[in-house]
Amino acid sequence: MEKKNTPLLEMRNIKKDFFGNQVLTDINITLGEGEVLGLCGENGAGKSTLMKILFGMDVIRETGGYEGEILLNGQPVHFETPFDALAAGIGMVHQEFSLIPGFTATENILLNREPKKRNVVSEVFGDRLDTLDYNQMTGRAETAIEKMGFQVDKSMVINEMPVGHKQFTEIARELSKDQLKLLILDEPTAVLTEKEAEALLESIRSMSKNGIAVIFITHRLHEILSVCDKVVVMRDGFVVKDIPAKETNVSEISKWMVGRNIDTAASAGVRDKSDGKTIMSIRRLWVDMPGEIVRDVSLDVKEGEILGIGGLAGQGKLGIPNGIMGLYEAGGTVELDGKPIPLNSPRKCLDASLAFVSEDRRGVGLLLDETLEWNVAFPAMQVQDKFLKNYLGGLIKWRDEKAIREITERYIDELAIKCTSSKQKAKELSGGNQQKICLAKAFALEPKFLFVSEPTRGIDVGAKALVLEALRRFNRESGVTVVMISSELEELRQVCDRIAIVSGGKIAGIRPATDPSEEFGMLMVSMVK
Amino acid sequence: MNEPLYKTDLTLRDRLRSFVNSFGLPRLIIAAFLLMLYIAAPFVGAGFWMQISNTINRFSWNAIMVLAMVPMIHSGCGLNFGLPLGIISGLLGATLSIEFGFTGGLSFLMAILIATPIAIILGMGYGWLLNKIKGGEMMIATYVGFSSVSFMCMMWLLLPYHSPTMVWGFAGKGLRTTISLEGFYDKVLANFLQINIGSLSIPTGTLLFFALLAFAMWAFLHTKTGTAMTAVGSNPTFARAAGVNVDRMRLLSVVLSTWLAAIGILVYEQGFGFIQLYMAPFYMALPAVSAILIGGASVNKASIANVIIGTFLFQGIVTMTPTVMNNMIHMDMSEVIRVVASQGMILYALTRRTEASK
Amino acid sequence: MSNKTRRILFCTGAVLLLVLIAGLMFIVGRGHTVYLDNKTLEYNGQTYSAMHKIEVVQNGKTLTKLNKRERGMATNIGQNFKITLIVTKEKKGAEETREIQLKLPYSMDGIIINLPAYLAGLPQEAYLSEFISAAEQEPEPEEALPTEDEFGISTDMDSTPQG
Amino acid sequence: MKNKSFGAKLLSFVRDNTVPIMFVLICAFCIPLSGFSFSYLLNEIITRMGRNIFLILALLIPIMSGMGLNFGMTLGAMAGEIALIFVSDWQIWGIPGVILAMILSIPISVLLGTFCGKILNMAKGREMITSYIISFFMNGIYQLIVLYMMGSIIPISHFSVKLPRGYGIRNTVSLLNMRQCIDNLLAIRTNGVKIPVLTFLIIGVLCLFIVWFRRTKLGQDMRAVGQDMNVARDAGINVERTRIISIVISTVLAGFGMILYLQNMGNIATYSSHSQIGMFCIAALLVGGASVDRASIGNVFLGVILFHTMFIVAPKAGAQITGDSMIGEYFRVFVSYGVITLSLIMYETKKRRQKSQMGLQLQREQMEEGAK
Repeated sequence: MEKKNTPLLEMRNIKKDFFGNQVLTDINITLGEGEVLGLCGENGAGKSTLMKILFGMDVIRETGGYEGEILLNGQPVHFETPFDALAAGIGMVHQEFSLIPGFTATENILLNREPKKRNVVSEVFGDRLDTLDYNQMTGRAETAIEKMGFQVDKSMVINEMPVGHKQFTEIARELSKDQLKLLILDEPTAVLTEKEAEALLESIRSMSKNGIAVIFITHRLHEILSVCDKVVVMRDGFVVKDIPAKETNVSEISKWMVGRNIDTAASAGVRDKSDGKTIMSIRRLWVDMPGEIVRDVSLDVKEGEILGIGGLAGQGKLGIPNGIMGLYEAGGTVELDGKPIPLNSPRKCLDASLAFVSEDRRGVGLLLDETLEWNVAFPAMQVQDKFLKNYLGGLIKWRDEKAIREITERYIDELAIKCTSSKQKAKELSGGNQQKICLAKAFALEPKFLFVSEPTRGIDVGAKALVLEALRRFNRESGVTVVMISSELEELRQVCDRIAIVSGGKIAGIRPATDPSEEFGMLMVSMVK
Repeated sequence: MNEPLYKTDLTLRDRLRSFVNSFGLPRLIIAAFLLMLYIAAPFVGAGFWMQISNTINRFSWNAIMVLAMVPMIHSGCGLNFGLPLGIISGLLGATLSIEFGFTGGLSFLMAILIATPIAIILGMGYGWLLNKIKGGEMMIATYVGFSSVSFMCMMWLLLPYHSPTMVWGFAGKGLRTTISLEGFYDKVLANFLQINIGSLSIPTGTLLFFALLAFAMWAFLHTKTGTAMTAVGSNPTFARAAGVNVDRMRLLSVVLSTWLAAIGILVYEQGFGFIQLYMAPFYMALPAVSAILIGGASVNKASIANVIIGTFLFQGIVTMTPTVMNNMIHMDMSEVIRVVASQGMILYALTRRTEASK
Repeated sequence: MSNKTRRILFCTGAVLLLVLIAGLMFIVGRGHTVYLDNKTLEYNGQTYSAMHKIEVVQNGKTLTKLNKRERGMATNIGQNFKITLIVTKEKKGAEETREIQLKLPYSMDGIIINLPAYLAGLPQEAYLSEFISAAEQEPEPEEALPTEDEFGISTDMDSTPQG
Repeated sequence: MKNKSFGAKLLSFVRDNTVPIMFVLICAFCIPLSGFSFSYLLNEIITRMGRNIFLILALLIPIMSGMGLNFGMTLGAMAGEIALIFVSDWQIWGIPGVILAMILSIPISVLLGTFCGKILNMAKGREMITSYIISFFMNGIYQLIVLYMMGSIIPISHFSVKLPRGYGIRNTVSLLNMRQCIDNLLAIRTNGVKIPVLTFLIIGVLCLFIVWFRRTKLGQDMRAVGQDMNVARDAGINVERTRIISIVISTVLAGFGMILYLQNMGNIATYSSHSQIGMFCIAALLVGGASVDRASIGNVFLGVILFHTMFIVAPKAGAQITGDSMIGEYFRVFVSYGVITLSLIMYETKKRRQKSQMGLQLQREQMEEGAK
């Protein structure tokens, strides 16, 4: 079903930056009617930003729009809102479900597009008082479900559906739109069972036969190969490869995904501590962190090393530190220095000289409305009774403002934190400086063992280098064992001694940081769920 | 991501606007209104010093109940609409102290001593409940207050009180709706070191007592535990990640608030001269809530200064409006103004975005 | 767009209909208290003496029986006042049934109708006069305003309208 | 398996209907103690049903659109009262008076409802406490209008309505001339029980309206907004406007309900009639088994019957037990507040109970895997 003359969709020289941070550069994609395009790339490669541009999402407009041109059937288009995109025949199924929990599948499929019947009252008060035409609703839902080719009970309430069926309901909703010409599926198989995923691929094939083009984003590369006409691989905001699916294979794709043009060698200072003392041993850990579920992880951390944990988003790498530190419900056993650490109790972890810099800076890491002093000193004060003056034989533990200011100013100097004073509110700092405050907070605890989660997320290049350098120095000078979790493999390779890759909630493998990127790339997609 | 803003090149108008925004328009209106009342007072013949001493008096009665709002705001439990629960503990303390035959200043001390364990027990139950329903505190607090007041209405009738000063004369049982404190602790604090200059009279003792509690609260907020409590209110997840037991901090704040409410009502009674039972505590939370909000607090931030300013402004309006307005336009619109101002203030605070900024 | 104009048309139509009904109710629903006097009246030098007894019947129900110098009361919604009088002119005289129907002036709340004058067929200004309530003239002692507690919020739970 | 599921069913039935079952027990206990005759009780309950159901039905629509219990229905009650004050000032009597008052209340209700809806949109997530405070705030404005502006700025002249001082409305305004005019029309009286047929017909029409309304586009939108605002917004539904409309409808209905209520009572307590009406209606609805996010017409009827039975018998029963009639009075007030408290607590705990289920599932999965 390929028409060579005018492609359905053409994206030309798309560029996008977020506040000077270039995330997309010169993206060119063409897609014919009924074609299936597989889009893959690491997290942060720019896939979702590209799709957001195509779908006219508000964030794009709010952050200054984009450059370049989008042509639909040869006509240039510019979508201000998702509704414009919908009207032009583009549908999108997001990763998060967008369904009304108490409605039936039919009601959800036709949400806000219900067929209506006029009546006396609606003549006076407007068409919102038209009654719904339930017969026609059922009919249209049925047609859409048939078109999809996977049977979903149309009268079942979403709440009671298995997850996979919810996903299919979303797809049916897009299919019920008559004008639909292009469907974007953002990791639709992540929540499906194997059987359902197979059914989804089948229904993609049938859509394509009906002339609907599909952009299919997934980390399961074999799916791409089995269903797509062509594959587009993105990395760091560039399209690195645009190739017919028939001409490639899984290992090639994963290499393109992680490989860098200039393969930055792993840091010179990689140390082999494999015969060192095991400081932390994790056995059969499970963590219920929504979106980052960990299943049955066992891992040993050697004293004094920097261990990296990498992997694709949603595969569970973030769940490991959050579970051990007691922020999310977890089970299994964790031992530090041979002593077991009780799970689900942040206090016990901190008492055992563990510290954690959370990836959720604003939600978990900082007291945004309080001063830097409070932010830096608070955990150390609460856990180790530092920065306190004792009166009446320890009965009254008075805050020692002077000591707090001193320590804060020390870290402001050491980490080169840009601020007006140590009394400034944390919310007034920039992202990079906030991150440094989070580090300072952990350093002030003087831990034996430090978890750092996504330390460079959302901060600019200069700040990134400073933060990583601070971490490395902290490890080298104080001999503290560091476990660093990051989505950016190159960053891990720069700083870490060993890197563990998490995939599908499990450890897919541990390699020295000196191994080539492709090795890690294969591990990342190996057990994707 | 934004570098800190340096507000140097702003025009006067911008500055004014940002000042109004940070201070809150309703608050500004209320303060201006009160100022106007004070300016107008001498012209319409209402004695200025009389008004001032009235305001100070009422300030001294009410300030502790407003202070009771502080701990729960700090720990993120929101405005304590459940204040009546604490008030009930105070009322139980007061009536039991009289029932046991204490008189004079001792009865006040005993009332506090008896009310304390009751307030702690009720506060713990209340706090436990609020920990179960995080996020919906304010509405449930309101109704916990209402239910407890109406439950105590039955209890005042049923509990075996016998003191003839308190029970209905003809039935010999069941407490009266108002009980005079003459001979008990009527004005025990107010009369201590009272200053009288002309028509200005200052209840030094009561003010000192409030200052003592306010200082204790201020000091508490500077201790390790107080710091933890503030952090819990500011960002509970942060506090949890820093090893603070969030639920225990919240519980402690509720107990503190309940206890302060109990003490607050006792101080109120000693100034007012009567114990009011039955439905009297029903709406007592609302004036305290609006007072602290008028003073500049928000649903999750409050300081001792907010308490003092707020109580003063609120009580100023309460005492000034009837006399001044009456003299000015010959209409007693004071209730209306009071209701609109105080409820309007609460409404304003509720519609502000109050989650910790993200 | 025609859809929109159509809607506006229907909308104004509905509002007009409501206003119309309201106007109609305003006229139809106006209530009057009619005081019926059986009293002797002097008019233009002539005396119209009171009847011995008048029985007033409204909607088939006997409202009152008026002896000499007595006053009865009837209420009426709307301006069409229709009653039946059973008149006994003199003691032991014959009963005479008279249906009377008269227009009440819209602006009057209370209306006094002198029956002997009416029955004698006098003009309206003779038999009809406005009733001025005593209560309206002498101001009552100031009513207690809603009771307020110390804080300006009514706590009168006991006066809940449920009871 | 089957008999076990019956037991489980019974348990879940009891758990879902704690409040109504509790009330049935209270009533069953109090009715014999009160010593009221059956026909007296029946008559009272039917009267109160006619009086209250319309008002309570006004609460259903905001619940449907996820705004919780509309404590702001007081605003509608105020609108109804203001309309009735005008109607009595103009001396419009009987059924025309009721109809005129209803028409008159519509613009006032719409105005107040829009105000309330706008404020509630600014306070998403804490609609209930906000609507509760709005009712207090508007009570202040109401007093300002009724006590100071009516007669001085707003023309009010009739002596039976106006205070003798020249402005302001009397503490009670008599509605003697329209008292029970609707209830009495077509009424059926048997064995000392009066059934106000017309009132019930009106209520029936409203019930039909609500059922019909649920099947309209607007009703569907409201249900969608009520369940997930963000999804509804993504689907192109104007969430804010839908929420405002839902409050406006509720306010208008509350205004009508208040007029029906007052025509039954026969007088307006100008400054207090509305103040507790919201609380009693909400309590009655909750007693009928409704919750903050789910309520049906059936809940309304059951609630009115149970709640008012308790209300009627409690004082007498209380007096029987303790010898003090006030106990029963206080008891019913306590129960009203207690029921609302309990329902709010159950609603909030249910919201967070669903958590931590996932953790258990993971643990189970891992154990199963380990066993393999």
